[in-house]
Amino acid sequence: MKNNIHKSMKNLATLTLDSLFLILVFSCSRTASVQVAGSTTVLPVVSKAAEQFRVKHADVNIIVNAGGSGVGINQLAERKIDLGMASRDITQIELTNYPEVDFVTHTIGRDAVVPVVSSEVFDSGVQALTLAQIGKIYLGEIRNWQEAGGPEREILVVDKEQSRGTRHVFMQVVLGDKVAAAPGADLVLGSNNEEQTAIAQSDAAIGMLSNAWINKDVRGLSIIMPDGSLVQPELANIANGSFPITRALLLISNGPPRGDVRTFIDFVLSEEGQTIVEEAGYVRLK
Amino acid sequence: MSRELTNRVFSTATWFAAGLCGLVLFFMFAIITWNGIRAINFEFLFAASRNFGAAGGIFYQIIGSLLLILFAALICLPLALGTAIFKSEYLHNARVQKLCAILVYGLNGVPSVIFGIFGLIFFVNVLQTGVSWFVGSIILAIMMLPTVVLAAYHAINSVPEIYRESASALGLNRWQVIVKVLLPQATSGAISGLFLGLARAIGETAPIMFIATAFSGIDIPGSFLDPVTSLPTHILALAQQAVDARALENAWGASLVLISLVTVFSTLGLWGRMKLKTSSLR
Amino acid sequence: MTRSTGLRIIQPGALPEAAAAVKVNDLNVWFGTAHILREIAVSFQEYRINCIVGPSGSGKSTLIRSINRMNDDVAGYCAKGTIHVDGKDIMSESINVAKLRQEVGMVFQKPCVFPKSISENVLFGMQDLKKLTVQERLQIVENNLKLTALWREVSHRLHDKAVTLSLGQQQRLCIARTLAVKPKVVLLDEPTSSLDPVSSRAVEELMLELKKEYTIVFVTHNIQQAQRVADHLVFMCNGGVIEQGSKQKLFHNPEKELTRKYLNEEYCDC
Amino acid sequence: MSASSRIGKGYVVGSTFLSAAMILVIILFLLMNSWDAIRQTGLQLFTSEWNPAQDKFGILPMICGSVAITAIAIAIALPLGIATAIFTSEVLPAGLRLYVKSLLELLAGIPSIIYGLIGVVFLSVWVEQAFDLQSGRTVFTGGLLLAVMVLPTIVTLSDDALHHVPQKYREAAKSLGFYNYEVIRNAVLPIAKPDIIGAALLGLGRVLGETMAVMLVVGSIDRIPEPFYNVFVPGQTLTSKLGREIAETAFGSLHFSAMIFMGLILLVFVLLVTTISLTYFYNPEDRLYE
Repeated sequence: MKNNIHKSMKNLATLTLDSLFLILVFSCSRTASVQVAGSTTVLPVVSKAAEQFRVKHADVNIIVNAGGSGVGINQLAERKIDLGMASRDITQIELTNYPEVDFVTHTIGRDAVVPVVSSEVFDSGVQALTLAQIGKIYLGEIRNWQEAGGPEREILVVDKEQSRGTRHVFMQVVLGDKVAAAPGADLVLGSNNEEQTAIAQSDAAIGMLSNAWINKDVRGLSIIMPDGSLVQPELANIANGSFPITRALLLISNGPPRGDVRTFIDFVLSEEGQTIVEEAGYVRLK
Repeated sequence: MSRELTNRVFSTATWFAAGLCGLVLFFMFAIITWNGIRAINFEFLFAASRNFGAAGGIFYQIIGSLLLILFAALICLPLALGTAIFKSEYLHNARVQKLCAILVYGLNGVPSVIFGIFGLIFFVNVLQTGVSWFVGSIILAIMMLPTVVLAAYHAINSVPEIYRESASALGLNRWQVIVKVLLPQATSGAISGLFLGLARAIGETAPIMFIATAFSGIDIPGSFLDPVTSLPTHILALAQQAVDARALENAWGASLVLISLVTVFSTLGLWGRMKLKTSSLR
Repeated sequence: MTRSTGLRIIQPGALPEAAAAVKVNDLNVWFGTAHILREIAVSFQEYRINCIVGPSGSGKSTLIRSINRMNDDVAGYCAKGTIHVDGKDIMSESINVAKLRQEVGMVFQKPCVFPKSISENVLFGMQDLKKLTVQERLQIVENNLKLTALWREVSHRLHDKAVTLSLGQQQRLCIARTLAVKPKVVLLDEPTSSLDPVSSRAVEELMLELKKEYTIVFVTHNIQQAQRVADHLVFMCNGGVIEQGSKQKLFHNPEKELTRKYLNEEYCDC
Repeated sequence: MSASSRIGKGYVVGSTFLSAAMILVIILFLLMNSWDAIRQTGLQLFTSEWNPAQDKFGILPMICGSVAITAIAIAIALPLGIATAIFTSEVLPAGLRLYVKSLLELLAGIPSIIYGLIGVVFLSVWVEQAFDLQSGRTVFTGGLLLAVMVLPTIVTLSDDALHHVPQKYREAAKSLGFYNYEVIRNAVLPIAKPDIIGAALLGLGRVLGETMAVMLVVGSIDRIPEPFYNVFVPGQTLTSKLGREIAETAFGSLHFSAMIFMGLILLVFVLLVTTISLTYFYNPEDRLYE
């Protein structure tokens, strides 16, 4: 019994030493790494780009994390990461919070934030709204689809976490303030996927989603412009700038990018990288 | 008659409650197994995650999770053994003992998200470690400390006084008695507690999501200061961020793998505990 | 029915045979594969102290626990045969076990008081307590405590926790609790074995008093005790009844050699 | 004293000190980092409007949400759990009990993120359909999910509590002519009561502190429901707010400080509950797990 325990303790000790040794070995042959974090809208692009990038540059690790645009900007400013992902511009508050940081933005693609509704709403006739109507929905002034030409059903208003880039862009256009409060909101969700799931599960929801997340359960609305014309959420309209709620997808570095960071940004901007942007459902740079 | 009826009703109620409980819990397992088993194959277990979690597997997530808890165990074990020995061999003041118990077991009740926040403040922000798997291990070690201390303490307490006395009578000093007589017993107890602690630690998301893990781009960490990928955070990321339906399928697969790991550890722990109980009865 | 005088002296009573209150016929009991009771046929007489003696492991406890079906919930229990209490076969499926146990009360080897006050313990088994006034309840407590000769000792502290009593007092409290339910038969399973001699004597005297109103079945392995209190004696060994009859018969001219040896506390194979 | 003895004593004293100090260090750090919010925002922290952009940090909606969810979870899990524990301890044959117990302990170990996944994919949809709601992400859904989650813990602990009641009490009660339910109600439950309360409090602490599962199903809107007892609307808990927002806030900002203050409030709640259960009701020396 005692012998056994001694043996097992010895084994444990050996195991410890072995693993420590293993770590040391790894530390010696340490690969360079670029840490990226931020917007979930940009995440799929960067994550896939990082995978393909490693095929060519096996010695560089691109470590990708999500969190939202706010996280990307804050963590970059606190020097926890090398590259931030953002789907909105840097706010004035962020700029004044970090006066010593030199934010350099790199546009890697364009995207539209589309007001989306559950397919049930779309099918029953609500296929286009004015920006004013959407604003009223988020302010809680329109509470039933009937008031927007739809079925007699209460609207489930899906909002996003305040620091999300999608929300900044959307609120800027719809309510004129990036961080506008939305007293009409019923749910506050985070990532695009979470919101997509919630809208698909409901039969009366409205939300804001990046163009890439629109599918048969979650339908994008057309915008009725002040002149009465209808703009559909299509890639062409986003590319030529006629869709009103668009934004740039950004990578942000602290100062001009150097070394591996530079190589990676160049890769995303290359033909290969831009193909990934397009495959992810966004609009490539010309 | 009405007493008899009440008895009947009561008995039916307990059956019903137990049945409902069993059904719910069975359903949980069924959902996870049914959804998970479809994703699992050789490639899933032994390939890296690709295409934003929609393709490939979860090999490095498994490795990352195991790495996290391996080092958590290595940090936790000596600390827990020392605490348990001090508690049973040196600490005789009842009031101090109670205070010590409240402090250590109070740790057991601390919500896991608080550990994450503490790690975020202390390590990531104050010590400027950045997001690092080793910090995650330290936090998980703190989290499971009470479980392991308690197990080791029990094991030491089950050593009959006569062993201690006869060892002392042979001229061994106090520390030698501890090393020769108590430590072996305490270690086996602590290890069974350790497995139970690990079973909990491996499934935790909140303590490590801010401080120790990344979504992708890392296979085996190059140093103590790198992040890792882990199973629970991978499941969270897939559930929250993935566009592809296949990614959700992979999230179920990862869940099944995670539960299997949890089951392995808790079975080892329960088995060890039972063995210890019977051996101390003898 | 003859009565002794008010003097409470322990006197070998020479009571005539009485009607059988409990009749066991052809009883076999198994626990799993172990055959614990074999072909038991005994009868216990009304208003007498029926004493079961025998070495430990002879099946005494199993036998009396069968009379109020306390074994029912023991894992692996299986029984065949009949037991009649007051003419009813209590082994039958249709019997209401809870009601049976109200008629056949039981006191265990170790006193078991509930973590409540003394008076609450006495009233613990009462079913229709809610219908009674406080006065009536107190009356019941008093009556039963007097019956068990506890009243004088505890009347001033009825609301104290029962665990503060001595073990002997606790055991008498348990008996009072059993009597409060008004059973016809009282089963006592070695009630004095965990008590000191003085408390044991008190319980013995109590039994002598109780047999005026109750049928008592009393298990003991203390032969002197049996000699002091028993009217009717059953000697068991190895799961079977070796001999039964009046105390005089078994102590003075037993039929079986084994009985003689055991009751004279000589070495025997039991 | 030999050198090994000295080193040895130093080691055990050191590790005990470290283990015991850990919780104090955690509290200290939370306090230090929430100090800004306490000083600058003061009692405004206990209002109901949360808007970091305007420096409004009212955490009342989160506290209400946490309380509501905990109440729902315990209201469902406790009766069900105790009834099930009565079944496993008093009805189930002893041989089977061990297997059931082991299974329950395994179930208690299912990671919360998996509960979250099930909550999003199945439970919230069912709640939405069953109660004909706008959205299935509600306070009620969170409570229900947590009830399921904490059920194994409550069952095993209550089962232990019942099982520790010595057999003699059951026999004594039975011999007085009690029916099974009367035996349990009058004899077993009163004796097991302190331990069962301990189990409930431990479960309560668990529910209060649970993050991942709640975060995914609760709806995460910082608003006190109207009327406040309406649980079929989305809400927010302290933990879900922390899980969603802590990483987004800049270290050192007032926003961060207010978030940490929420963590502190949560910790104080939970510690209060666990300390009460440890000190007065539940003897932790009896169990190794949970």
